[in-house]
Amino acid sequence: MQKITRDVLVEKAASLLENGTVDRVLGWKKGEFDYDLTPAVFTSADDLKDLVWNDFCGANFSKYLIANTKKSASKVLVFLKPCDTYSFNQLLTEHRFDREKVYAIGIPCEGMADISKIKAVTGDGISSIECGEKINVTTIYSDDTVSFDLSDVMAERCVNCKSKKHVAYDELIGEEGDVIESGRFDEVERIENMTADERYAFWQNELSRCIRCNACRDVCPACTCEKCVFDNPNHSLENKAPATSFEEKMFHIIRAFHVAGRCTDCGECSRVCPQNIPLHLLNRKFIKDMNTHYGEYQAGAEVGSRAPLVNYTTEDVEPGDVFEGRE
Amino acid sequence: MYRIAKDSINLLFAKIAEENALYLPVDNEKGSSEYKKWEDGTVMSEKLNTVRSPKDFFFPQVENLMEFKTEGKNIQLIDIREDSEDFVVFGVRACDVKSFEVLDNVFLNEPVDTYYKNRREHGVIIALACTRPAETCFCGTFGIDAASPAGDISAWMTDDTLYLEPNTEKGEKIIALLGDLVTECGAEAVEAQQESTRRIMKKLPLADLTTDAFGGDKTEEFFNAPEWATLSESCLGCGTCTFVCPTCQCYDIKDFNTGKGVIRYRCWDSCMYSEFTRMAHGNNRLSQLERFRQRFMHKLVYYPANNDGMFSCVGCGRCLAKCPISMNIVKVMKTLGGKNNG
Amino acid sequence: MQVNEKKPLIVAFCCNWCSYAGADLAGNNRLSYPADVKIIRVPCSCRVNPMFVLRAFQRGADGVILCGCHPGDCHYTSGNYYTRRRMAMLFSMLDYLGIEKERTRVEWVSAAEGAKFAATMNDFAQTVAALGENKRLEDLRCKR
Amino acid sequence: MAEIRDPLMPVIGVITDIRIDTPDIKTFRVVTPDGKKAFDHRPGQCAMLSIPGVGEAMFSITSSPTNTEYMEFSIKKCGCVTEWLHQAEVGQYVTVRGPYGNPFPVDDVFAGKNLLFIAGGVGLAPLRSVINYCRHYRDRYGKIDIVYGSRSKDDLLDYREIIEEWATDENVNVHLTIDREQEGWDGHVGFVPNYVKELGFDTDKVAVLCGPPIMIKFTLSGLYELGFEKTQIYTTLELRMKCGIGKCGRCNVGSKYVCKDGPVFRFDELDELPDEY
Repeated sequence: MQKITRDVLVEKAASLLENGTVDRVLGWKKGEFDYDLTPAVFTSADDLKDLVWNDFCGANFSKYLIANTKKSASKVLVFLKPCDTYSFNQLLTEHRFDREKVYAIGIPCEGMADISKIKAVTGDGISSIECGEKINVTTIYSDDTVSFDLSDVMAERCVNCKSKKHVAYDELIGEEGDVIESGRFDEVERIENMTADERYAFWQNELSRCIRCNACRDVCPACTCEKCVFDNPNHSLENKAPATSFEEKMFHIIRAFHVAGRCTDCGECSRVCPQNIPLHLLNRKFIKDMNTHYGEYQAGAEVGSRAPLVNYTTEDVEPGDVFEGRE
Repeated sequence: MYRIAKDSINLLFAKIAEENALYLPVDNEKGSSEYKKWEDGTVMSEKLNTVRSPKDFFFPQVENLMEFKTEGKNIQLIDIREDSEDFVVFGVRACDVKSFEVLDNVFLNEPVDTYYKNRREHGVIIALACTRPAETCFCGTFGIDAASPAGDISAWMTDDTLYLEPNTEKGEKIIALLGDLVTECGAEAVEAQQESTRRIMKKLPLADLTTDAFGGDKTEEFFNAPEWATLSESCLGCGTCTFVCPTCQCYDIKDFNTGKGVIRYRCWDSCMYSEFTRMAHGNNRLSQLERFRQRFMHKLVYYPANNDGMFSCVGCGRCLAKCPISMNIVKVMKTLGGKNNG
Repeated sequence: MQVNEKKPLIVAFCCNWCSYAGADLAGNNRLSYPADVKIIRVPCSCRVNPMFVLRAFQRGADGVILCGCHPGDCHYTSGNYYTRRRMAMLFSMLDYLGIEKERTRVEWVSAAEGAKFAATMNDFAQTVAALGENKRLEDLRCKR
Repeated sequence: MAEIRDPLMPVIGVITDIRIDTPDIKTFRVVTPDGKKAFDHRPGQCAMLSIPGVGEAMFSITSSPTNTEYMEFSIKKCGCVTEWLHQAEVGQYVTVRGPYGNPFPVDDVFAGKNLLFIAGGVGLAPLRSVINYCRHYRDRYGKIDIVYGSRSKDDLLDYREIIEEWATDENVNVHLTIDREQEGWDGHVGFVPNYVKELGFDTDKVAVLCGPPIMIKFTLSGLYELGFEKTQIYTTLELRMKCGIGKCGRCNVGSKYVCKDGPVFRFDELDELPDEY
């Protein structure tokens, strides 16, 4: 369960709205069911009745700050989970919004639940979900309540959480955590250790499901180009559909490359993918490679850091040598 | 009505596959299902529905229309249309069957889209009744009975038996093809299942949602509604809803230069995309609010205006399950139309 | 187009200042390298966007090689250092996706190294020929 | 299969003449390779022109339907396809499909009426086919007034035709104007909307408007001042189009598809559409 309660956030937001510090609050708004929360802007204490903080608050608000700081006359209140703070810093590094127009509150996060993992056990037809000590789920098909520990149904990206530490905030609610040894590269290594044929088959299978909805790109806090190269009709690369298996691959390779060194590994891309393609494994591959060859680097750990791909040393590894020790 | 024992269903599939390409929902390792071509050993999914709708069968995401060869100033046009294979789609749910009707109204209206028509003529739909609808289901809102799907053949699966009821000539043909595999029977078991499903449908969280507030004459009422601003506020502008939607039919026509010629193809497009309406001279829908509004106004107002009140939504619930920010037509209907009354 | 006994098609991106001049020198010295190496001159090896490499494969290349000035000798001071990082990452990613790592290469060739240019191309062409046709990054539409 | 023509399937056309009208507008004459007109059309209808590999775009057919030999398109250079066309030469093949959209109601509503055509810049292109149609069937219509304005005298489309043919016609009055004073121009100077008000037309007419949105907006209010009703005024719209047959969804405004239900609209019809065009 989450260590702080919704009421703490609402109280905080209400008082900041009340005293005029902020005029917009970014928060998760309750949906039709208990798990489909929508990122929303709250502008009054009355609105805040719909603000939710539970085990389904996955959405990262950092990217919304770009638009919202422009709309705000004073400041925007944003609640940031530890992983969100990295995106926040990265966007600041890229001068994407005005820090002065943000009031950032760091909130601890115990990881978020993945509804599909719950449904894999309970089946469809969920009628209620209560997030407390346990996650209690009822369905229209049974009178029994099924209880889960958060850890049993945790989203994949949270299982490999890299940090419980907030790297940016104006105010912190709850206790500060630490950067943790997450084993987040284990899966990357597993794929690396496959044979080339297996790797090809693996990715072919995954990427062939892509429907080119662009959700991964549009949710990504690193993808903030005003005009994406894949949307530019004057660019011969504009493609709206994965017409061939080549285009599936090209889109995802190039997207991962464009955010390489800037991706904070927040995992939003995989969370939103309607086809459950593990897109974070592409980003993590770049992160792992850059860590190995150019030294440990965590995008967004601090504002203003220089990403590996816009940097060099005269002693860098030769492109032909990155495969060393591999089949 | 005809019946076949459930454990003989593979014989039925094999028989159909003798003369048709047979497609049916199959589980993938990600825990969801997708339509795949049946071959010996393929196991049908038990999932409620596929992530991708079956609209692909008639209106595929990418479809080559024609080819051009150019030489100097000359252009040669090559018609690459071919007769579609005969195919059968098994296990289409009632909502998706209805979606074909929505698409028909677009593509089969004059001037007829021959690419679509060709596939439609060669495709046979075997619809499967639902027994365990999900919380995201609201087909009832659009007058669809999940327990009694349309299609060329309606099918019901009970614990041990598959029941088939042909509705069209195409359906009869399939039944004839099945021959001795199926036996005629009464409808008691089906009726019992239908009753149970309908009871469940009433218990669904969205069972009370109605379309009363919407229709072809509501442009003025809703177009300038202030609610669009809050509803569209966090929309990412991605195309997930459009692409998983069984009724969304917007498309783009593009040219691909292969180096040896030009392929003109069409692919799905989304009104949610920023350059959807962009012209050399400007763009008439510049903000996400306008694009978001267009999608829902089209489904709830414009489409009904052109199609005798039929809505361009079938309540399949895919957008509810897949939208990255969980914004969807149900939230739009409830916000604009009042809490219960969509 | 002849499909049978297809020779590998190789795209070589050569920087204007060193490697293109190196290719020139190879020609002047009558050093032979396969005719199926198609040279694309770029102002600097760092002009090569990862998309160039992918597009070359899409359009039918079986191997893509980048040639630039030796590290330290870049006409623009540091361009090839960036290339080195970018291509290292890109090639590693292609390998991760199961695309044969031998199909991509970076080689530093100076204007004086005509012999090295020819040798590199011969060796690369041989390596790629051994792999056969590029199947894993092909676009079927371009192959008909 | 092959015997039914798909509406998306174009026919091949060839450019037989290119007239340079203004610095950024050229008029292209298109016929089929065997020298025939590709298809018949009605005044105000459009066609899709394309260069494979470059793109396809919708243009109004500027030649009159009474011209049975060829079609003409006046095209302003402003995007990919148009730029490509502008550098094309005579003999270039293109593809063309159509005709699309509803024409102006020349045979019923317009019949027997006095007509007022108001155009700005390249906005004359779609009106040219109607004007020439009405000139051809001169006896079916009353008096024709044409108000046409442009940035400068060099930007006046079809200038030669206007001066030599239209202006010399009996019962046709041509009123030209340019935005700014210019050497060698002794005609009217000023924006179209003001000129229309100055000319002060009687309301016994049907008015047809086409031009940039800002011109339309002010000319409309000028016409209202003169006592015109919305039901007397027609215009033709332009939106992004791909299919031309009301299916691809791009030009959808309200329940209308501009390519199929338009591009010709009467202003009272436009009022019923959401303000998104």
